[in-house]
Amino acid sequence: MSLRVHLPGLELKNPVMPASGCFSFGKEYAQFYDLDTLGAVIMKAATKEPRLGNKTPRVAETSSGMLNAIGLQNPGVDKIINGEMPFLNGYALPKIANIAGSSPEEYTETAKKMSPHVQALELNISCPNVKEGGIQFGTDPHLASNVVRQVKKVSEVPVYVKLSPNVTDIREMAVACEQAGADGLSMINTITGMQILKERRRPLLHNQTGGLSGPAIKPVAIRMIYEVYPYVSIPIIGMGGIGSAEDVLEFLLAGASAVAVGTANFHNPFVMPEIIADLPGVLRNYGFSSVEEAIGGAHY
Amino acid sequence: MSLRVHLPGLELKNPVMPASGCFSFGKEYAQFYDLDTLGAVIMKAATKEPRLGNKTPRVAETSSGMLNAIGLQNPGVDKIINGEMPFLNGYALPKIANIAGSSPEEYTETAKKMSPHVQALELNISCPNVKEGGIQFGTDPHLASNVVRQVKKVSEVPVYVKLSPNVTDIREMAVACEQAGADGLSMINTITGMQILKERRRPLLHNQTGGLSGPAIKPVAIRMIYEVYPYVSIPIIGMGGIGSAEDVLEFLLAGASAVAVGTANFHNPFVMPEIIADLPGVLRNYGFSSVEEAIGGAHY
Amino acid sequence: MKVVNHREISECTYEITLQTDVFFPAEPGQFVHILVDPPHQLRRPLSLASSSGGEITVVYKTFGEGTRTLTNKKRGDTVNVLGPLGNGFTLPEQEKVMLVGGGVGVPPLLWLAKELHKDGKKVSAVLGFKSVNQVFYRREMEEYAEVTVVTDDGSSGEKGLVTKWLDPEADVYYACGPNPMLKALEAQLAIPGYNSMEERMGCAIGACFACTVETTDDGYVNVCKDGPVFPKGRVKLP
Amino acid sequence: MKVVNHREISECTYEITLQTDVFFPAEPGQFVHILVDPPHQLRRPLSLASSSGGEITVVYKTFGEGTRTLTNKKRGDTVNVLGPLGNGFTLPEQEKVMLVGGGVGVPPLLWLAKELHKDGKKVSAVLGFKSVNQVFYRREMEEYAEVTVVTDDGSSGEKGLVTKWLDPEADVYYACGPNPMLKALEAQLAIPGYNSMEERMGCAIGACFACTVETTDDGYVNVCKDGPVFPKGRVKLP
Ligand SMILES: Cc1cc2nc3c(=O)[nH]c(=O)nc-3n(C[C@H](O)[C@H](O)[C@H](O)COP(=O)(O)OP(=O)(O)OC[C@H]3O[C@@H](n4cnc5c(N)ncnc54)[C@H](O)[C@@H]3O)c2cc1C
Ligand SMILES: Cc1cc2nc3c(=O)[nH]c(=O)nc-3n(C[C@H](O)[C@H](O)[C@H](O)COP(=O)(O)OP(=O)(O)OC[C@H]3O[C@@H](n4cnc5c(N)ncnc54)[C@H](O)[C@@H]3O)c2cc1C
Ligand SMILES: Cc1cc2nc3c(=O)[nH]c(=O)nc-3n(C[C@H](O)[C@H](O)[C@H](O)COP(=O)(O)O)c2cc1C
Ligand SMILES: Cc1cc2nc3c(=O)[nH]c(=O)nc-3n(C[C@H](O)[C@H](O)[C@H](O)COP(=O)(O)O)c2cc1C
Ligand code: FES
Ligand code: FES
Repeated sequence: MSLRVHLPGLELKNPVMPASGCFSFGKEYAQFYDLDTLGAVIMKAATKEPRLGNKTPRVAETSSGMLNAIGLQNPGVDKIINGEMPFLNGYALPKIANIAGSSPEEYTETAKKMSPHVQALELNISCPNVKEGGIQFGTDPHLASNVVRQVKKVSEVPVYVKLSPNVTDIREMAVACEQAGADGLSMINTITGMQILKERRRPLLHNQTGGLSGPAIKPVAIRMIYEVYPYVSIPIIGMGGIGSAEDVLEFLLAGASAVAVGTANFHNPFVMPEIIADLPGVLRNYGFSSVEEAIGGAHY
Repeated sequence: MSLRVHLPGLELKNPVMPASGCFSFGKEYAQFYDLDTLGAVIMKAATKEPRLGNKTPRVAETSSGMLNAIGLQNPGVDKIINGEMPFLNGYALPKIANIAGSSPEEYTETAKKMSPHVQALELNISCPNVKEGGIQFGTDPHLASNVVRQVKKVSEVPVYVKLSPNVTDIREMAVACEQAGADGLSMINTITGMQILKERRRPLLHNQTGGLSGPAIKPVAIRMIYEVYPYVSIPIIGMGGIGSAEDVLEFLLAGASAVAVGTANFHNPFVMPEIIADLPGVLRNYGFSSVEEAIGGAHY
Repeated sequence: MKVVNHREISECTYEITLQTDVFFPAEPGQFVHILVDPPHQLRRPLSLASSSGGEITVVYKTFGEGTRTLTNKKRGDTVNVLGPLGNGFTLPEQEKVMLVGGGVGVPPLLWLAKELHKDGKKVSAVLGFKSVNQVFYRREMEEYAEVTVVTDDGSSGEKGLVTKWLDPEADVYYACGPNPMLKALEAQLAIPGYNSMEERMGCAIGACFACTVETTDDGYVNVCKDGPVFPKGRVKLP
Repeated sequence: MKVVNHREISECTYEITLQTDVFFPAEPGQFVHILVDPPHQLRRPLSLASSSGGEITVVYKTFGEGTRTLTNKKRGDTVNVLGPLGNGFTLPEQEKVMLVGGGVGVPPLLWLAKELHKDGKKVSAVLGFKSVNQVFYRREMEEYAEVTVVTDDGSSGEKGLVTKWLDPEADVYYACGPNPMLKALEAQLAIPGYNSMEERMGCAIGACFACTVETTDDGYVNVCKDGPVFPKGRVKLP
């Protein structure tokens, strides 16, 4: 049973990787298992300058999901390269850098510095939790095209664009990114949501709104990937509520070539190695003999 | 403890009503309790001509939610008025007709016939489950304005517009509807989602996509209502995942003046009378002395 | 309702008996809508295998996650049950009655067999299962009917599909099982019959239109309210 | 981990003892991250009230839905536990130690008291509760410390806030309770001290940055990994 997947810049021995922001830079989960079990790692968002992020509370729980408004807290691209990446460099697995910014220039500065150190970039144009630096690029096809084009100019590695589900027409966004030169798509980032603290009569999160993730959003992720798949020829990394090898297969069938797991790591820190171990059996049960065979399988 | 709410066309003794499509025309739930317990009833969508709806499977289950693609099955406005409404007319409670169509003319025809028989119309411009007749109006502010304006011309009763959450900017849609003359808003309809049947390698629902409802979408509903509330002066009927009196209070605080309960009825057919019975206690626990006092409470 | 008994009666097939706290006037062919633990939002429709003396029994197969969750219920736990729902089997005028059940389609027919036996009818039952590990209720059925067990692989009773081992003498039939079986029976048998159907449900009381099926003459009806039992020929089997 | 014991020890406050299936090297001040049943997605951080002989004990208050769900666990059921997590209390050089606990802040201090007592320290403990119905672990604490119980309404022990009944002799303190209490102590006491903090968590291992708190000198740190215990003055109490 082959779990291998070949994507631009990425030779994955299996299609499972942590979703950006849910795995920091790997050190913590390395206490639980050998990171080389994973197909790749997507690192926490990096910005040009350090960011403190939002005030707490930063997370809330919802039915089968959670809201987060971390707000891109990170030590800045330089410290990430010098302080955080040396640990990851001790592993053989491919590294993907998630980069964010408030302006195309910030994106390109960060991309320029980061790209020599990783196998691919994931352009985060979909963070709903910061005033500047993210979602405005992810909800307007023109702004998105522009930032993709500029980053492509400076990046030494393939560029995946992480799309926001908070749009009327996800297909339009995907096609705009492909035409601007994206090598792949990541889908989906979180859906903007809110919880109200009844005791205090105000939004629970300090940032008011947060991004909804977890099993609650899986049907939305599957729908969007299924919608986009026939319209693009670049591969899709799927995410949103994945917690089992059966979920992974559902994403592959919808059109994802690989997947990322976020919220489920908090539920069960061993979830990714467990999924990877279960995947061959699940594929076999449903009549597949490799991961690649299942990709887009629901479209034929 | 007063549960009363005064809305355009509707004198509600309490703010709880069934969401359209989850309660048919009331007969079935009348076996479980006296419908006059409810604040009002929102009827199943009516269209000008009878509609058969989609093929089955029409529903699927998701984590803390469900997908439906009923597809507006209904016997048409005439049969509804003559065949279904006489039963409801035996009750004193206010009636709201949910109307849908494939063209502004279909909406106005249905509205014209329906409005003399009800206290308010709910314009369904957000059904994601039919090829024509719904969501295209709900995702484009110009189309929405136009249909609202035309229906307002013919309706004898106030018109509430039911918004789709499948948009980039819900505020823009809400404001467009208000400017076109809407007397109120209903938020939210379902979020488009999909489930894939791994055994068959294709979408489970015959319609492929369906609308996601239930507790899974509550944070999205709360966020959208909270976003819209400061920008409109017309009242909002809130819905999306409500299953308890605590949920109702959360919607009121976000900015809803009344609420509708959909999916939770399938979970527990007695849910609405239970919520209504619990509501005074919950309001009291959080320091409120009436429903009206709580409306928009999270904004101050 | 309180769990009185819960046991695996064949591979992945469980029999659960619940104490009805209230008057529960049910008849064979009706079903209940059972709540499973969160995050499951929808109930699960399951046919009644019996209802008497303040107890109901349901037999279910662990098909997906909801039914798997249900297996965790232990004696003394409570299960939230909505029902009885739907129509029951219309009892026959005819004398020679054949019951055809596939897998978990058998339990409601066992209850029906008991009623028919009481009425003095001559009952035959053709019960189809995948293989010997899945067979259940054979002995129970033999108390009321002439039983033929059929397995796909012949590991118990006859080999093949139930449609190969029907009772040529019968003058009416009652079938409960997968749609392809119901369809094959309709095509093959000239006698009148009744089908008990399955469809995914929301409300199970006729209010949401999740479970529609097309009739041959009168548009759509709901399996939950107008069925689950339909006279042969009334609906287009999907 | 298997539930060995589970009981209500005061109003809405439960003590649960679990059998650790594996080696579980913990110290006072550390916490565990406990999984509650679906639809709850996040675990619940709860301080260890003790860990010894292959068993751990946690005391929790039913605050919201997750902890209410936890109360359903019966002896013999299993609970999924992640831990031990975070740092523990740094043991003092000083001789006269004061423990200040509010409500469910008391349990980790009981364990700490035991260790301090073993080390021959002179321990005083000021334990604050809402009212007499909420008091717990008074007797247990008296084995290791000079105890002052304080209730908001004076229905047990002294009346008022813990800050009114502090031990003037102490030369170091350890506090665990709501942030306003920690803040008041910092303002009032000139002696060094340690605060055990609470913040909403995602991963509880330092990977998600949900639980950040601002230090007075060095940007943000994570309560889960760099805490939950911080020396007085290290972080800006929210
Ligand atoms: C009137 C009626 C009577 C039934 N009686 C029995 C019985 O006595 N014993 C038995 O084992 N099964 C019976 N079934 C089928 C049973 O309802 C399904 O096997 C069960 O709902 C599957 O739930 P799950 O959690 O295992 O599967 P999941 O795949 O997790 O279920 C997901 C959703 O799909 C629905 N669903 C999946 N398969 C079916 C199906 N075949 N029919 C209806 N809904 C389905 C579920 O109810 C749920 O809403 C009956 C169905 C109907 C409609
Ligand atoms: C390090 C640490 C140790 C703790 N030790 C204890 C203890 O020993 N006993 C005890 O009763 N409580 C303790 N708490 C607080 C306890 O975690 C919360 O009361 C509990 O998580 C609330 O969950 P819930 O399901 O009742 O509330 P819900 O409102 O349903 O919880 C929703 C979400 O908010 C989080 N949350 C709510 N309140 C808090 C809080 N005060 N702190 C952290 N997260 C919160 C929950 O974990 C969950 O993610 C501790 C908290 C921390 C951070
Ligand atoms: C705590 C948290 C932090 C996140 N941070 C980032 C981030 O820095 N960059 C990013 O692109 N996505 C971020 N995300 C989104 C996830 O990468 C992922 O797209 C989303 O959570 C859906 O997947 P899931 O349901 O498996 O969590 C974050 C999500 C969570 C829950
Ligand atoms: C089975 C089903 C049928 C529905 N039919 C309609 C409809 O006919 N018209 C409409 O405006 N909304 C319809 N809806 C949407 C609901 O009215 C409601 O907006 C949505 O389900 C969110 O509320 P909930 O989470 O409480 O179900 C339907 C929802 C469901 C689940
Ligand atoms: S399940 Fe709702 S109408 Fe049948
Ligand atoms: S909870 Fe994730 S960093 Fe502390």
